Order: sequence, then structure tokens, then C-alpha cells
Amino acid sequence: MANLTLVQAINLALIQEMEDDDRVIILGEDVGPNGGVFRVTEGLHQRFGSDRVVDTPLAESGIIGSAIGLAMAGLRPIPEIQFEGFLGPAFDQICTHAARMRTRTRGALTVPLTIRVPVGGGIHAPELHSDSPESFYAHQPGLKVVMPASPYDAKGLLISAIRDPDPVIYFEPKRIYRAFREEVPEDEYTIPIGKARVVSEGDDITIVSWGASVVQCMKAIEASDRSIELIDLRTIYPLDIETIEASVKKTGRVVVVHEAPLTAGFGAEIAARVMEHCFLYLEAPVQRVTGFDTIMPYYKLELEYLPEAERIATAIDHVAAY
Amino acid sequence: MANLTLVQAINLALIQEMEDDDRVIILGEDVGPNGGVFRVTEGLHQRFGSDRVVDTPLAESGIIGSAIGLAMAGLRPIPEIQFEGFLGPAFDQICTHAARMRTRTRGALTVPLTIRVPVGGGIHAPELHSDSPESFYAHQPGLKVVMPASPYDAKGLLISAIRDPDPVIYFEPKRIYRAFREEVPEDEYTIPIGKARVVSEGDDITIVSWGASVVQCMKAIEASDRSIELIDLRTIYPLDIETIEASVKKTGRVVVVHEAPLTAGFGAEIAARVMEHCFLYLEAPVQRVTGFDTIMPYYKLELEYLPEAERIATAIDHVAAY
Amino acid sequence: MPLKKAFTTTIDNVSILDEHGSFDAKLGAPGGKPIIPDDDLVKLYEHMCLCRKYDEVAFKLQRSGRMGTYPENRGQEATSLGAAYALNGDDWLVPCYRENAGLFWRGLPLEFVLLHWMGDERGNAIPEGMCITPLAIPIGTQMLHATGLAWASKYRNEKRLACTFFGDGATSEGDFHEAANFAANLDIPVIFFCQNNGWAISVPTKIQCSAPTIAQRGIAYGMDSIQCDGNDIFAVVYCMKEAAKRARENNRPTFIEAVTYRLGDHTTADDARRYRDAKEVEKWNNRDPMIRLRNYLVQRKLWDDAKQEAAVARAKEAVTAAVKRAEEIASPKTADIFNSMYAELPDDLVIQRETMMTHSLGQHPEELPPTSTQQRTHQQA
Amino acid sequence: MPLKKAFTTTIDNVSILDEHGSFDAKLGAPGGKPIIPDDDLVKLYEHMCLCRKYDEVAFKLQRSGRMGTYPENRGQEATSLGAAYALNGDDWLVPCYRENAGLFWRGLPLEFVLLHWMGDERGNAIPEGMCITPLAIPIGTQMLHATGLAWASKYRNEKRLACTFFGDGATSEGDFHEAANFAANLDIPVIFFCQNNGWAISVPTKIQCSAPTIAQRGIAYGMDSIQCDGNDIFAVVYCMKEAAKRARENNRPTFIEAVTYRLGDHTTADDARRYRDAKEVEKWNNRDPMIRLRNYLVQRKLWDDAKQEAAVARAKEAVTAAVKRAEEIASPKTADIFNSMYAELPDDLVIQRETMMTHSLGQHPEELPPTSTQQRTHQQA
Ligand SMILES: Cc1ncc(C[n+]2csc(CCOP(=O)(O)OP(=O)(O)O)c2C)c(N)n1
Ligand SMILES: Cc1ncc(C[n+]2csc(CCOP(=O)(O)OP(=O)(O)O)c2C)c(N)n1
Ligand SMILES: [Mg+2]
Ligand SMILES: [Mg+2]
Repeated sequence: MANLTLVQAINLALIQEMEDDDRVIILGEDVGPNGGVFRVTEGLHQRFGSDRVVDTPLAESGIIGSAIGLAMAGLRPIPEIQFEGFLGPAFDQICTHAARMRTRTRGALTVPLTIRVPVGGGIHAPELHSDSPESFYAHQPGLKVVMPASPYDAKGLLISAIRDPDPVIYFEPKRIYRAFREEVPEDEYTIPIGKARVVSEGDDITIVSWGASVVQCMKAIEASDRSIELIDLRTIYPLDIETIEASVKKTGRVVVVHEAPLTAGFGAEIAARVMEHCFLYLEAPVQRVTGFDTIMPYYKLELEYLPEAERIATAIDHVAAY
Repeated sequence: MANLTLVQAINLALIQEMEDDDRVIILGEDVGPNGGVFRVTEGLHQRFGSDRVVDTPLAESGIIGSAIGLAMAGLRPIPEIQFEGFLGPAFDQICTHAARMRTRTRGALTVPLTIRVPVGGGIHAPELHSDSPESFYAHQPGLKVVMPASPYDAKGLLISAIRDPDPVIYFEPKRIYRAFREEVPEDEYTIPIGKARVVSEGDDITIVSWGASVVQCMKAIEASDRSIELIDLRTIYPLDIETIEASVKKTGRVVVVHEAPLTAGFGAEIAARVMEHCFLYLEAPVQRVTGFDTIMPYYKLELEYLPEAERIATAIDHVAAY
Repeated sequence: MPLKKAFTTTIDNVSILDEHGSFDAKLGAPGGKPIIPDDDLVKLYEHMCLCRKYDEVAFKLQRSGRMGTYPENRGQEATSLGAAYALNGDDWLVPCYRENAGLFWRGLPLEFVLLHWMGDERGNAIPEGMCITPLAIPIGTQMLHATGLAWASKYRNEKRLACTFFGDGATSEGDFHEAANFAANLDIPVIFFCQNNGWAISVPTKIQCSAPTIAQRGIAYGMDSIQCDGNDIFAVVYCMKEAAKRARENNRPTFIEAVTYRLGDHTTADDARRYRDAKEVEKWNNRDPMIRLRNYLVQRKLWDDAKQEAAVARAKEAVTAAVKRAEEIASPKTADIFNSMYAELPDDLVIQRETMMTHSLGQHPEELPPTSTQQRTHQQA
Repeated sequence: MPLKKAFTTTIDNVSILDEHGSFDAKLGAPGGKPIIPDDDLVKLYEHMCLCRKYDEVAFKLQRSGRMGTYPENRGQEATSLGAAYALNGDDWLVPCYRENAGLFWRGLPLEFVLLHWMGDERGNAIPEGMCITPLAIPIGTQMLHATGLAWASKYRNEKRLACTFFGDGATSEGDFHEAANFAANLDIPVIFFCQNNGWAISVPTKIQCSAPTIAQRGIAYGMDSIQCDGNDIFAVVYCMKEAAKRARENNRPTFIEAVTYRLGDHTTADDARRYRDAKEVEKWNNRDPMIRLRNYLVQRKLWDDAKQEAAVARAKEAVTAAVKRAEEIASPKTADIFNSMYAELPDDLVIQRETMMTHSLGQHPEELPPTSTQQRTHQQA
């Protein structure tokens, strides 16, 4: 056990998986000697050499497209996209090929790929360094989409992702890369993809969230005197509706929190599913506390945009009062 | 008035807007002498010449990116993307630039762009010629997303889109390009973006749909003896929740129908909004009849994948019986 | 002081057996040893007969409503065939959709390509070990997979390469640029094989590339690049052998532009008369790679009318059998929509598959309240 | 018969005032007429002093927490400055983020760039008529806008061109390829100005382009292409004038590779010592474009220490005033998140702006039932 930040937990998982399996290779911009702009791949180039930790040309579609080829050949590539704002150029390769290869070839070719992408706002970064595109990818069948909210989960989910025979987008909430530490076992362990985590139990209200927002939810809950159950989704697709359903059948009231814009954000899916699964138990309409339907503003206003603890607290009050 | 197909209605709108305004130009693959692979731009090259109807290199990001530049310079470009499956390479230019230019420059530069894209399944086309990506773009703030379901609407919506000072994605449901004709006024007219259309009135159930699915909904309604109100969204973003709300407050039961996959499809947003706006009126959970959470299969199975009238009819029964 | 030269280069053009039947022995048979032995040459020609017949039948299948859209390969047989011939059986072939000749040479069962165009994914379930990726519909995207596949071979030190095929239009896509740039800068053994057939649907090559050659695209990456007569199988094989050597010995990529022509429409959904000149087609009809090779074989006494007749008959038989296999395959099951989505199907997809519904009420019958009255009670409980 | 040559080409390298102070009069002053008149040369040097000071202050603002991430421009002043100098005031400048010198020369108020890096969109609200697009954060994407802007000028027959700036790394992106290919094939008057500064963050140029020059990227498109010493403002101006002429007279694009060096870290978030050699930096410090130009001016008796002192003092004053303006601007209002999203704000966004909420209950207070009891009644009504 060691007390690690989220960055360190990911770094550890990468090292361990690379030690275990030489099919695992890392590629991306600045992942080599520089160790990545967030230092997530720090030390890996020195340790595993430039055949396994590869600085590529500056081209995201190239990174993902060639990683798809690597994966089709049976390797387990882990491409890094430097910021979620630069995932766009790779959107087509992800949705057109990574997501479709298994089914379009009826299993003859597969794409065991883990795409690592720092995500989200709150670090005073420039434009296009603070978005939350998870809903785009959750809507694309053939992918799995995960986002840890703690160092412990980060390690276990990443190991699952790397070992998963299908393409996984592994979003890393950069706001909490170094925000806190947690005990993380030295040994390898997995956290199943598709299983949510009940962070805290409660009877009055269920909050569903993921990524850095989970921390804001915890703050809001701490400040509240209500009994609130907090579910950290951990995996966005496939959605763990069972865990949510069990909670909502107990509480009857739901708040969903995410950084991405409201409209067609993944909160909509959760609201729709909760209605489908728990209609007769709902005491109030599911409430979404999310980014606005605007471009994430430049950093002077980013905290007004993000669903911070205060806005969550207000929603808790509203949904409780309904 | 002329009795036109959807393709003809679009062609007419293009001609009239180009006659009126020489800022309007068309660019894309095969839009020139060939008149587009669906013949939507038929005759335009001959009429307006190769400065205004431009065959470009085969590169979707190039088409949209250069169209953004054209629009920033004050023209009103109408790029065509040949099939929705090839919109992916342009995703980044659309979401990173077209959608953001106005707000990131505080209005100094704008992007009055209309991106025309044939969309949807049901025509026995090859792979990647039958998808429904509207939800991706509805989730991107800064865009407007429309999809007509009739020749009349097609003309009026396209004229609105072309005149709109902001970027509009204009999806053309290819399954009904020539499926039926409708009286379309010769004169130019607009249909406001952001306003839904009540196709048929009813008291028991509200169906919300758009694009080619509207026709399937009409079939299902015809076969049903229930009193069903059908709303054709026409515009996906911004969503006309008022029209939906008014209907649901009357019926209390809702079915949403779209071709795109279920999870994080735009049906989720509608379900979530209906719950938010009509919670106390809902007699049953909103039901979604959509594509499955799979890749749109090759054409032998496409009709099993699509939300055809029969599946809609079943959902109607279920939601009525609840 | 004049300007300094920072870089100078040249693009060569290779032609060995030209349209007038003249054969360049220096390139085609260096040291008297032909780069394609006679036996092989006959086999290659016979294979072309097969592919031409296949094309003809596939076209008719579409016209008679027994198959969906189909892109005729007619006139382009020498390109992918020459390429596949020059490679090893475990080199990756990463095609677009006009490479029947090369894929069948490698051993892809004929019915696979039919199944693909019949709207059946089983047409892409390439048998293991065949080292072929499925037909690529989105233009320009598959070259990156070739780069990745070849990269993996290099990583494993296997001395295998990947050869990817694409059209003139495809070289306009950004993904082409990225694939070539990765291969050149990371030393990856890929052959970029461009079939410049003059058109991308209705758009002529000069709109895709107004430079004198498409081959010079490769100069951008410092890649060895060459242009050849794509209707001359000798020229194709010549370029491929050089390229394969370079790939295997030095992990270096090559860009090959094979100049050819699409004799038919773009696909069965197209009508090329709308945009191109009958005279142009006529000219290229005379440059048909099969005519050229047949004349050469006849001249060399390796072929005659009787052989031709027999070859066509064999081709017909093989194609008919393939059509039969493709048409007799059992219809896909609706469950197939789901079954290959993931190695392990998520619960939600299992439910969708079992119920063939996306609306929840039908999917969870146990949750349907028996009556509406009960519902209210339940909710208030 | 040897191989036929299908294409031959050369990339020139232009150097006029080299790092040792030698001046090529043939190129730099053809017919005795200097391509940059003395007066202008002094102004350009003074402008460099301003930009260098600006850079220094901006760096410190970041370090002291008064500004976000900032990319130092140090060492690259001659590139965008020479380019902007050679253009007309209504030619579009389409920058990346290391072109302060060119933008300020054009007239962009100094505080705009500060505001941008202070996380304020008003830094991008470029005054009308200035023909500058905002700093581009996503690498390689803005060249396409340049192609579109120049295309519009051509459409309107305005004889305006667009010059877009980008780094060596950016030439690896597919969008670069598409922008250049559109411009070349559709005859669009764009200048593609690559500032090859040796690095893309920690990745050296050879990973972006292992060819001998980046300039040869342009050969792929049949585009006139040239390499120059990017720390030599004469060479930059020389290439730009040629390119501008070509654009204005024939609507033809040009690719310019200006070889320069990023003397500082990539941005304030970077530590270049992790990946590059101090010796390399040292070497390039000696090639600083300002040293070179100053020596030349001194030698020509156009400059002296007193002038230097005065220029630095003026620069300091101007920069201090700009910082003041940037820091004194009123904080943006939360409503600004919404106000420029659309020409006309959709209703839903109006509500979000008014309530600063996305959860519906707070947004529609009129719909909140007074009590829970009432709720049930309502529902069953
Ligand atoms: C990304 C993408 N854009 C557009 C299309 C539509 N389309 C299909 S084939 C084709 C032309 C391809 O031309 P080329 O690359 O020269 O290949 P050819 O068919 O001539 O062999 C186009 C535009 C597509 N399939 N994929
Ligand atoms: C599309 C995209 N990918 C990645 C990044 C992250 N990033 C910012 S600058 C940079 C390097 C740019 O190198 P170059 O083009 O040479 O410009 P330079 O900074 O050297 O002037 C990278 C990778 C980005 N901003 N955009
Ligand atoms: Mg072609
Ligand atoms: Mg650089």
C-alpha cells in the first residue's frame, strides 16, 4: 500500500501492466522522455525504452488510427491524447473503426485498445483544455467509456481497461490528478468495467456523478444535513443501472451531476433510465446539475460554468422540497 | 405550388437562395457537374457556374474547415457531406471551430454555415451510409441541428438555415428523399428553426420523432385505434419543449422514436425534459423506440435494427397499458 | 550568390510492357531473368480472366436486385494483383474496395466479397492467417491501420510488411497524410499503393492533386516514391519488389502511384456518362491491362484462343459456384446484430437482443404493474 | 532503357543576413534597392525590442500568478514580423500562438494577447478591419480557415490573400494536408508559413518530418515551396514578397519553411531542460534574430547604445501600459458565458442565463407545487 495521487496510481498501473505483458505499448505526443505533459508516463521511457513508449508525430487521428492497427495485430496499445479537446481529430477513427471492427468482421479482427485522455475543467487551462466529451463516446456503440474519481479506482479501472478485449476510452479527470491521495495497493487488482461505486449511503436523495464532479458532490453532501447516497458511476458505458435503481427505489429522489453541457449529456440518459426503471418510486423529477449549454468559457469564468458544490447543494434542496 | 419530393424541395430552396444572394455558394464532393450522389444539387453547376458550385478534394475536414473560413469572411457557404458516415472526419472542425467561433471572439467573427448531410438508414446502402449522428451534434453547444420530415418543411427549414447567422447542421433523411411528394409553394418561405410541428392531434399518447421515423410513426398511428398526437421535432437543437409539454400535459404518455442508438441518443434528452416539465402529468415512463445500442448492421438486417412501425405500435400498446 | 539548394529530387516512372506491346527487357528481365516467370505470368492472366468474369457477374447481380451497390473493378486488375503477387502470404493486404484481384490471389474465397456487397458482415470475417483487412468504405481511413499493422510486425521483428491500397481521391484525406507521415518518421514497413484511376466518382484527379504526379505526395515525407503504369503488371511487380525489399531490409515505407483507369461506373449507383467523355473511356479501353498481357502471352506463344476459351469457362464455373455459396448462406439472425458487438455482451444489450425492444416497458415485464390502480398505490407506498 | 523521369524539383534555401553578419546584396538589395528600406528596418528592430520586452513581462505575469499559461515567443520574432511587414493591411493573418510580433505589427492592441492568456475571451474580439483571426489553440486546424478566407477574397476578386502561421509539429496534422491541398488544387491565394522551431513541446522535428526539409511538404501539392533562415528578417521578407506576388497575381499558394528556434520553454507549463540539450539552446542563443539585426544596424550606423536604451525604455512603458489595461478591465460577467453563443439566444439558454441553473426545479418556480400533498392530487387529476 502506498499513498498515491491519481496520476501516480495510473503511472503505477501502466508500469505493472507493461512489466507483465510486452504486448502493451504506449504511444502519443510527449509521452516519451518528457513523461507526458501531466507526467503520467513519467519514467516509462527510461524503463521500457523507445520501442514501447513512443513519441509520435503530432496527429491524433494518426495516433488512434495506427493504434487500431497495432491492436488488430494483437498488441495492446495505450495511446494518450494530450487533452480531451484534441480528441476531436480522432473521433472518426474511434467511431468508424475502433468501435466497429469486431462486429463488422464478425469477430475476425478486434481492437483491444485503451485510449487515455485527461478530461474536464477547473485547472485554469487555456481554451479546449477543459471539456467533457464523454457523452459523445457513450453514444457510440462498440466502445466502453470509463472515468475514475479516485486513485484507487484509477489503478483498478486502468488495469481492467488494458486487459479488456474491446476498445476503452479511459478519461482522467485532470482536476483531481493531484488533488488528494489515497491508499493504493501495490499489487495489481482490477475494478470491473460496468460497475458503479456507492461512495456514501443515504436514504433521502441519490446523487449520481462521475469524475472530478464526485468530489464536488462530496462537498455538497458534507454541507447538507440530509441523508444522501452518492453513486460514482466509474463506468459511463456500459451503465450500471442496477446500482442506481437500487438506490433510487430507496430514496425516490435523484440528482445527476456532470461537467459536460446539459443537452444530450449523459445525465439525460440517466434521467431517462431512472424514469424507466423506477417510475413508480420517483418522488420528484430527476434533476441535472451540469455544465451549461454553452462552450466551456475561458478560465476566468470556468468556475461559474462548472457544477460546483454550491449549485449541487441548491439542487439537493430543490429536489428534497419537491 | 408544385408537387415535389424532398430532394426536389431542397434543390428548389438552393436555387432560390442562390439567385437571391450571391454570398451563397455550394461546395463538396461531386456536387458539381454530377449534381451530388443523390442529385440534390442537380442543375446548379450549370446554372451558377463553377465559382459558386464547387467540387472539392475528397476531404471532409477540408470541406468544413474551408467553409468555416468562407463563412468568417462573410459568405454563406453550404457544404455538402456526402453521407452522415463521413461527417466524422469533420467532427473536429465543427465542434472545435464552427460551434465556438462566435463566442470565443465575443461576436467579432461568426460562422453562418449550413452543413447539408444525408442521414439515416433504410435504403440498402453499404456500411456507414445509414447512421444517425444527430445526438453528437445536439450535444455540442453553438450549433443548431435540424432534420425535416417532409418536402414542405425541407424547403422552409433549409431557407431558414441558410439565412441563419449561426452554423446549422441540416440533416436530410435519405429514406424519404423520394418516398412521397407534397405540395410545396413556389415562393420562398421559412420555417422557424426551433419550432416543432404537430403532425396529428390526439389525446391518449404523444409521440415525438423526427426525420424518416416520422413516417414510421404515422404508419403505426394509422394502424392504431388510439388517439395519438404526433410531434415532428423538425429542429433537434434548440429543442421546442413547449410544444412537447403542451401535448404531454394533455396525454400523460409519451413515446419517442429515433433511428440512432438508444444510449445517449436524443430521445434521452426528450425523456429527461419531459420528466422535468411534466412530472406530475406523466401516467407512464417515457418510452424510447430507437436503434439498438449496436452498430447499424449491414443492410440485410437493417430493418430489424430500425424502429419500424411495428415496434412503435408495440411501444404504444405498452405505454397505453401502463 | 544564387539561392542554395536545400533539396533536390526526382520521381521516376516505370513502364515495362507498354500499350503497344513493347517490352523493356532491362527492367522486365534484368540479366535475362524475367521478374515474372512465364508460368506465373500465365497464372496471373488466368486470374485476371476470373476477376473480370466475377466483376461482370457481380454487376448483373446488382442490376437484377440480388445484390446491393457494387463497385466494378474492370480495368484495374493489374494493380492489386501485381502487388499481391509480389508479396509474401503473411504480409498484410489492407484494401479499399477495388482490389478483388489481389485479394482473390491471396486466397480470399470469392463469396466473401459478394457477401459484403449483399449487406452481410460475414463477408468481412476473413479467415485467420489470410492477413487481409475488410473492404474499407470510409475513404482514406484504412492506411492508418496498415501503418499500425506493419508497426506491430516491426515491433515483433517479424519482417512482415503491410501494403495498403487506395485511390487518387483518398490521397486528399488527412488520414492518408498522417499514415504516411507516421510510417516515414517512425520507420514502419508499409507500402502505400495508390491506384490513380483518373476519377473519384465524378471528380477528376486534378482536383485531388494538381501536381504533375501523385507519386510526389511521398516526397513530403522523405519517402521513396515512384510512379508506374498501373495497367502494366510488370511495372507494378517491379515497383512492388523494390518497395518490399526496402520495407523488409530497412523498415522504410514506399509510395507507389499506379496510373490506371476505372473502365466502369464508380459503382452501380453511378452513371459516369454524366461527367466524363466517351472518348476518354475509349482511349483507356484500348489500354486495358488484360488486352496488353494477352497479346504479350500470345506473342510469346504462351496463350491462344483455345486457352482463352477454357480460362473463361473455368472462370464462369468458379464465379457461378461462388454466387451459389453466397446466395445459399442462411440468412443472418437478428441476434447477429448484437452478437459480435463486444467480447462479452453488456447486460443491457442482452436484454435488447432477447426482447428486440429498446423501450423499457416491454423489456422488464416483471415491472409492469397488473393494473393502473395498483400503480398509484405502489407509488404512494 | 533507364527509368523515365516523371518529375524533378528542388527546394531552395534563402539566407540574406546570416548569423555571422554577412549580407547577400544580390538577394537583399537587388539593383542596389534594399528589400527593406533603412527606415523600416529600424522600425522593425524597435518592434522586436517591444515584443521581447512583452514576452519577458508576460512570462513574469504567469510566474507571479497574474496570468495563466503563456507561450514565450522569444527567438522567433523575425518570422511573423517579417511576414506581416511584407503584407498589405487587409491580407488575413491567421496565427497559431507564437506570432505576437506579426500581430502587434499589424496593429493588434497589446492587451489582447494578455487577455487571451488571462482566460478572457475578450482577448479574441479582434477589432473589425484588422483582418486577424484569434490565436488558435488546437494545433493545425487554423490553416483551413486561412484557405477559406483567401478563397472568399478570390471569390470576391479582392486581391487579398491569407497568411497562416504554424509550427513544425502542426504539419503532421491531417488538417494541414487538407488545407494545402485545397489551396493548391482550387487555386487559392494562401501563404502557408511554417515556423520550424525544432520542437513540438518535447518532440523534435525529425519525428514530425524526417525528410531533409519541411518545405518539401509543399511539393506534394505542386505548390511553390521554399526554405529560409527564419532568424533572418531579410530572408523572411524575401520569401514573403515572392509568395505574395504569386498569390495576388495567380491565386497560387506558397509553402514557406522558416527555420528558427524556440529559445524558451514550450509554454510556462513546460520545462524544456527535461528533453533538450543546453548546448543546443546555447548555439541558438547566438543566432538570435535580434542580435543579428542589431549588429547589422550598428554596422550600418543606424543604431547605437543610446537608441537601444531608449527603445527598451519605450517598450517597457508600452508593455506596462498594456498590462495595466489588461488587468484593469472589468471582470467578465457570468452572463458573458451565454451572451455570444448565438446571434439570438434560444429560450432555454435565456433561462439558464437568468437562473444560472441547469436543474429544472429551480428554473421553473411556477411549476413547483406548494406542497407534496397537492402534488399527488394534481397528478391524479
Ligand atoms: C470519407 C469518405 N468520404 C466520402 C465517401 C464517398 N465516396 C465513396 S467512393 C468515393 C470516391 C473515391 O475515389 P478514389 O479514392 O479515387 O477511389 P476510386 O473509387 O476511384 O477507386 C467517394 C467520395 C466515402 N466513402 N468516404
Ligand atoms: C490538436 C492538438 N493536439 C495537441 C495539442 C497540444 N499541444 C500544444 S502545442 C503542441 C506542440 C506544437 O508544436 P509546433 O506545431 O511545432 O508549434 P510550436 O509550439 O513549436 O510553435 C502540442 C502537442 C494541441 N494544442 N492541439
Ligand atoms: Mg479514383
Ligand atoms: Mg515547433
